[in-house]
Amino acid sequence: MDSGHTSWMLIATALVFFMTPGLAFFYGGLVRAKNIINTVMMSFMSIAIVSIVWVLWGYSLAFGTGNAFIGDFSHLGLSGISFASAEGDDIPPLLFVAFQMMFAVITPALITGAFAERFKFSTYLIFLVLWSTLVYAPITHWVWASNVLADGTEVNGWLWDLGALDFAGGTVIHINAGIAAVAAALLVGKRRNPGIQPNNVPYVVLGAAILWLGWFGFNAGSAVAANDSAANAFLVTSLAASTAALTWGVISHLKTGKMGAVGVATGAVAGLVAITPAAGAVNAMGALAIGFGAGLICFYAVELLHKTKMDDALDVFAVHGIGGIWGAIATGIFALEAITGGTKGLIEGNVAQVGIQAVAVIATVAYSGIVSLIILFILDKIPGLGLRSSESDEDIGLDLAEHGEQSAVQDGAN
Amino acid sequence: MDSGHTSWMLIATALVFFMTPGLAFFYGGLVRAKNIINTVMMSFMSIAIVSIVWVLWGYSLAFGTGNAFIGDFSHLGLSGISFASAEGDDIPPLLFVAFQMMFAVITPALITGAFAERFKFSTYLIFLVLWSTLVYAPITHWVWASNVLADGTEVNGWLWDLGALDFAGGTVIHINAGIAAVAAALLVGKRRNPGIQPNNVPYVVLGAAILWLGWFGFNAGSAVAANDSAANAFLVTSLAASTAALTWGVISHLKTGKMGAVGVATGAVAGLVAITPAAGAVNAMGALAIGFGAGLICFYAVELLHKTKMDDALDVFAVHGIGGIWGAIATGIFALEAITGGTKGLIEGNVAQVGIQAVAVIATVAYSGIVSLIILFILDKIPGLGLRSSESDEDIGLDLAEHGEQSAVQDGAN
Amino acid sequence: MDSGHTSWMLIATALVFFMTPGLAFFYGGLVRAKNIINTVMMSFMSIAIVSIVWVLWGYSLAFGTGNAFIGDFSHLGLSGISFASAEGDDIPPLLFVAFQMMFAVITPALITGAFAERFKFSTYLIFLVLWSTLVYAPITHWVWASNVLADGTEVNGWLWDLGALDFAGGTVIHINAGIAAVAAALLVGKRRNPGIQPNNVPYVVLGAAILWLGWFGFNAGSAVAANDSAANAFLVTSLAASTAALTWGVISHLKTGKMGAVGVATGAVAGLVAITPAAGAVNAMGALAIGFGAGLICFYAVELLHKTKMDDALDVFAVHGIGGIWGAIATGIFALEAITGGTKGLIEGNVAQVGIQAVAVIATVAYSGIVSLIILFILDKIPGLGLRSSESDEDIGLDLAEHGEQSAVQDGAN
Amino acid sequence: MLKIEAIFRPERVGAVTDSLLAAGVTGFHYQNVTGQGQQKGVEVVTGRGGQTTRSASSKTLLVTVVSDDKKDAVVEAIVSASRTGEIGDGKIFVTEISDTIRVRTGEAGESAI
Amino acid sequence: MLKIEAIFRPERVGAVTDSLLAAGVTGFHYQNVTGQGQQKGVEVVTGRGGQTTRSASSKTLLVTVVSDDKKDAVVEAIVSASRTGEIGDGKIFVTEISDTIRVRTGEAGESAI
Amino acid sequence: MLKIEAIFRPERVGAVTDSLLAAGVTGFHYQNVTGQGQQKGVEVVTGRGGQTTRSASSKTLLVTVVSDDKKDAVVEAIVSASRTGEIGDGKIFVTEISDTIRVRTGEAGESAI
Ligand SMILES: Nc1ncnc2c1ncn2[C@@H]1O[C@H](COP(=O)(O)OP(=O)(O)O)[C@@H](O)[C@H]1O
Ligand SMILES: Nc1ncnc2c1ncn2[C@@H]1O[C@H](COP(=O)(O)OP(=O)(O)O)[C@@H](O)[C@H]1O
Ligand SMILES: Nc1ncnc2c1ncn2[C@@H]1O[C@H](COP(=O)(O)OP(=O)(O)O)[C@@H](O)[C@H]1O
Repeated sequence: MDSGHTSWMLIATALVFFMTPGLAFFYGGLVRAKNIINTVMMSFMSIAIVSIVWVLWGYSLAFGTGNAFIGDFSHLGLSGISFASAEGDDIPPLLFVAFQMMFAVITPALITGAFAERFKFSTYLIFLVLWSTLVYAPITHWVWASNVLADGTEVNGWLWDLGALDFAGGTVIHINAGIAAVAAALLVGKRRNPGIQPNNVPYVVLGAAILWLGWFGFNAGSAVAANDSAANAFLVTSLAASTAALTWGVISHLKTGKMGAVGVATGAVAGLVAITPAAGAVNAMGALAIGFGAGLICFYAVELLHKTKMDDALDVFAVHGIGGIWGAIATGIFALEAITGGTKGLIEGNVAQVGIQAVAVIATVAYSGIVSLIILFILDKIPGLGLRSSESDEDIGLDLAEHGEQSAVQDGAN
Repeated sequence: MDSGHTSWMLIATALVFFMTPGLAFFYGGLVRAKNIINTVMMSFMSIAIVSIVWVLWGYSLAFGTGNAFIGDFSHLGLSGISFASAEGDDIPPLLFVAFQMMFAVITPALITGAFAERFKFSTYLIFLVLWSTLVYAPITHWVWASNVLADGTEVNGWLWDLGALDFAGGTVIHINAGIAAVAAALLVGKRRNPGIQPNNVPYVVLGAAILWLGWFGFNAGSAVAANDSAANAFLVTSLAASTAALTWGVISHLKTGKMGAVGVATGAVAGLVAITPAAGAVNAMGALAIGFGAGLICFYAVELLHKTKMDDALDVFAVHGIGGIWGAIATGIFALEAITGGTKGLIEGNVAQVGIQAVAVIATVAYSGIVSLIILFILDKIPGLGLRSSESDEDIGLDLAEHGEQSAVQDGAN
Repeated sequence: MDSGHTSWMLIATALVFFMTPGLAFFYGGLVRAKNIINTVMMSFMSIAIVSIVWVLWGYSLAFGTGNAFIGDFSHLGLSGISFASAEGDDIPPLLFVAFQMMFAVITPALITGAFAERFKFSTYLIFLVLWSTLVYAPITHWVWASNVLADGTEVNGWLWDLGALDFAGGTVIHINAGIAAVAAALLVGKRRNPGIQPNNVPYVVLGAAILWLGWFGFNAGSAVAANDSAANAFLVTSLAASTAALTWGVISHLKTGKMGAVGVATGAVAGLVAITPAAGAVNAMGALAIGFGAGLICFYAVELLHKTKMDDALDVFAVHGIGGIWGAIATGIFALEAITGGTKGLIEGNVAQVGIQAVAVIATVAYSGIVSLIILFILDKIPGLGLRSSESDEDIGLDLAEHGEQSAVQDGAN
Repeated sequence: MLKIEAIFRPERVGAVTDSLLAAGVTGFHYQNVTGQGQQKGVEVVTGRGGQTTRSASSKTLLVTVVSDDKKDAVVEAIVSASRTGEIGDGKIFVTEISDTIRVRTGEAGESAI
Repeated sequence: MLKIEAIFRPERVGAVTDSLLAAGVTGFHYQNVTGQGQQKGVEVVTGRGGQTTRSASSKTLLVTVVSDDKKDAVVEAIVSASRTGEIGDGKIFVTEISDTIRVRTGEAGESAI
Repeated sequence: MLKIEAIFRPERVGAVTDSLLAAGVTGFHYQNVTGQGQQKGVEVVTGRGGQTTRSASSKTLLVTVVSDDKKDAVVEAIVSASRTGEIGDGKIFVTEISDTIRVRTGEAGESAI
């Protein structure tokens, strides 16, 4: 065990933890004031529930040996994960469990933006358990699982074997959540009476800032060490976010004469999403390109998707889905051998890498899209559950209806 | 000096620092809008005042050699604490001073929840000085002081010698603050006209999230190194918080059909409190048990205590006192030899450990309860001080009355 | 590369990043509610724009060899900055770029407090580019650039050669921003109708707390290693902030009978500013002295400056300028050889150091004041730009006028 | 000239204002208030898990000044847009007002409405 | 029918509404406003340590519409619950209103109150 | 006794209250409301970059009760302090009120104003 690497991974894990409350504020500021607690609670309960799922069986399914498609039950309840580091471990095994736990937590929380302001809360809690188990764990296994058997055989996830570059989870987290968001938005249907204005812009900015901060742990932490790769990941992460934020701001200024904070914050998140798979593969100039692409593409994706009948309330698909796909492909384009430690991208002449990246995208979209649809479809049919809040709950607001609380007391004895 | 351990303790100290502003928002969101600044300031001024007390004499009283009950004045003004690390130090000595300073800061801030909305601010500032000196420093000494004299004799705090397990301060911080809260609530009396609704639920959640984040520094930092024990502490901390939050949420959903965010956030804090002494002693399964117990026990403790005549405004005793006691006992139950590095708990057959834990609890409750009562009683009698705000200050709200400020400007030229 | 130092610098960089959103809330809470988004966006856009400037040419101008006054274009687009650490590097070179990037980002953001509530946003975005290039980069070079040519000659910034002590950027960041604030306040003119009350006191406290947290990265990170000096810097940073906060609070209590949260938070910031150059030079007792001085001096500086005709809306000059000057001089007074590793201060008999510090102050004030004035004067004259918002934009509030958003939706369908 | 004050559920404000404009109303203003009537308030959970009933709910109060002849049309516009048939739908109060002045021009009386 | 508008200290709102219900009032609504009268405002500290007087304070404005015969009882209920005897206690204004409509049922007049 | 209700731009509230005090008004209260008139609202950007027009703007509603003879002076005070000449300046509505009670003393009628 190396104390420096361990130190970095401890705090990186804490930073990734903090992203979920950050998301709670980012999303919470965007909805109407009568639904802010509900929106915040969706993220918060993902921490509570998915963590437990993760240690009971999620980690085992995701990182247990199993086969190329899914892990196994060898680490149920973290059995077999040693408290003490083995000779040669960079970090304690339990720290890797914790780091990955925070990824498992935030992914379903991202989806909640799609069905904000109208989803039944109790059904959501069950959805968390099912989706983490049936969608998140397998896809994580595909991309990141790598185990060596006693006889020396390697058993890796199939996307790992294919050579797909996904440094910090562009497919596993963002494309995955983005496409599940589509499934959810379609099945739950449009809001009765959506508002156009976010209830609290400072919360949106606060949330975006916390997400950005946490993303340093997310991306630079994905080096699983305090090393050159972590330093590069740190720098490119911030640059892509800056460039995407600026791009979004400038486009909206050109179109409307105004530069909204919500747009700029959303642009920053789009940049962070796009750099996620690329953070271990590109340099600063690549990051500027990826950030610029993310700002541009996601801006127009939002516009286009608003013209469809789908009510993806907080633009999860446009930002995380499309942004994630752009990032995955762009990783194939801008990857540099010196940084990936072996794999070249298109700009260094390796056309094939773009194809490999596309396979990873398509596989994730297909699997996550279909299984998410099935899960939600079944939850909708189960008597006593169902996806959609009652009309009156939706009108009154889910804060009062589901949580018996109001985000702020207005008048009188205050 | 090991750069990895030092790196971790630097950031762990920063995280523990951040808990006090987190607490300010957690508490600030719970009171009525006319008292939010006052509530926030109580935490903030604890940073300002207790830090100074700590370097002037607090550290010396707590960690100076002295005897089994109290330190001495050998490190007044940090004299004798070397800037340069000695051979064999894991971390610089001043870093340990800073880390412990942040613990000293948050402990009295926790108490303020009990007397929120009606305590005289100037008296509070003096209370901070007295309480840190007369209650916090001695109990810290009991549990954590361990010095070796020139002749090789060890002089330890008596609870350390007894073998009480308190990894990160369950007795020193939480039981201590919890019982002082009872003393304070009793002496200051009930609020004239308490409200039932928190003024700002998102602040409560933000505060809880910051507390949770900071608790990683608190608990995993209590390993005073970036090692296996820190990693385990990190993981179990998060799990206990998750489990307690979920437990609280489910109970309140079963009782009322609603799952309030304030309840869930309070549950998370209860879980964090309970795991504090245990973080260096139990594994993930132990953490689930402790978190479940914390959610259940503290939920009903709140209910029960609301039926008494004591107005512990923000349930400090129920959450920190009862939660801390549960944690201390549960540490005795679930401690694993492999994790503590020697001490077994009840589940490994060591019944005695539960008894030792109980002694630590009783000693803390008795000492802190009595000395806190005496301090507050005297402050109440000193002319010009007194514990209670005037009736009109309480009615108008302490923000305007004590601080000349309003948390938000309402109407007109904004 | 040392994993421990790298670990610390990764998180220190993240902490300094977080200061700018912290500043956004600190400033955002102080203005009127109709300008909060604009104020927040000024900080946020500094992250977006200055980061890009930094990697494209700012870093090269600041840290490229060049001469004693300015760097060169050898590292445009970070060319020549190796991904891989060289033998003997404590941390990866790109991590130093990132750490310094965060300093470059926050400095112009600090200035925005001076011209809050009335500055044209598009002009501001251009100002960011010019000011970082023409003012920030050169002064950074003076103080911190130190390069060794192939032939062994050292080429250092002239203030470095002079022996000025500026551990974490008292001159480069605070005096620099403080004096530019004067230039800006004078040229943009007074607000039409300034309010007296901050729109959101909790935001001010939240912002101050985040700044304080981030300042641990700022000051202790300026050791560029996890070592004794970082530990000392950490401790003295917190102590100076505490002391200044308390001093400010006590003075205002003595004067008005009330202890406002905004005052205490401002005091904390003043203390943080003053300790910045001294963090690698003084011990805990020095920090108490510096903090006390900062609280006292900045309190009266605010009072005095409010009597002038200059409308430095959020007291940037009084806090960062005057506070920074006090810190620079105080560093010369309280520096201890054991801590600086060679340089003595006045209290150890080295009178000359105070003079050297004064030279650094004067040079910064002169250069930044004049060049900032010129930049702003030119921007004011360029058709289509100009510094000042239209009267009607100022009346309506810049949130709606410049950003098309309102910080919170008031009535109706919420 | 009549001042028509209507209290209704906040989520209806968009429907009510659309309906008012359709009915030819030229101006109005609204704000959120806290109200109590036969609907005895809403269920809230207390901070820490218990349950209680808060004896008042959020309502929107809209005010529009119209000429006397528009009274019925305006009342009908509001009622049709805000009625749910459940307790808590709200009330409309009508008051005579004696004068109206338009700030911008200073004109007074009916034409200033 | 009378509209009774009362301005009082915000901390009295609970007492006033209890007192109104006891006096048989069937509905009311209230909101926070900023008011100024003989009480010339409250002392505030300026952001940075100085002191100034803000020329207005927070008050609660409560409105209830009642039948004419209840006027005295209602005024008495409000006064008794909100009086402290200090400057700043507030005012009650009474206005005649010409009609009331209950949204839920459409009924008008006294019975709709 | 007259109740004068004025709606104007929020940034004018300081000017209006100064002007009212100069005109001898003894008390008033105000609050922010959302209003719509000829000024058809304000341009806002939608959350994510597009643009739309929100059909209402923030206004301040100020209420002061005065004796009948002060009507013109008060109206003039308000108009002069809040007029910009642009659409959206606001309206003043005047209503007769039948009684005023001072909570602190219980006195009623003109002297309670
Ligand atoms: N007499 C009244 N005076 C003022 N406001 C009233 C009065 N009666 C009802 N209200 C307002 O109307 C709202 C709805 O009234 P409520 O009696 O609950 O519904 P409904 O009219 O459908 O029976 C209340 O919340 C309150 O704000
Ligand atoms: N003429 C008035 N018109 C409208 N509101 C008034 C009037 N006079 C007083 N008020 C309101 O009543 C509140 C209390 O009035 P004030 O004169 O301070 O107290 P008191 O009635 O006890 O002398 C004021 O803050 C204001 O909101
Ligand atoms: N008939 C009305 N009833 C109530 N409020 C009105 C009425 N007409 C206008 N208002 C209020 O006055 C404000 C200004 O009115 P507007 O027509 O935009 O300006 P102007 O009076 O300058 O033409 C509106 O935003 C609205 O709040």
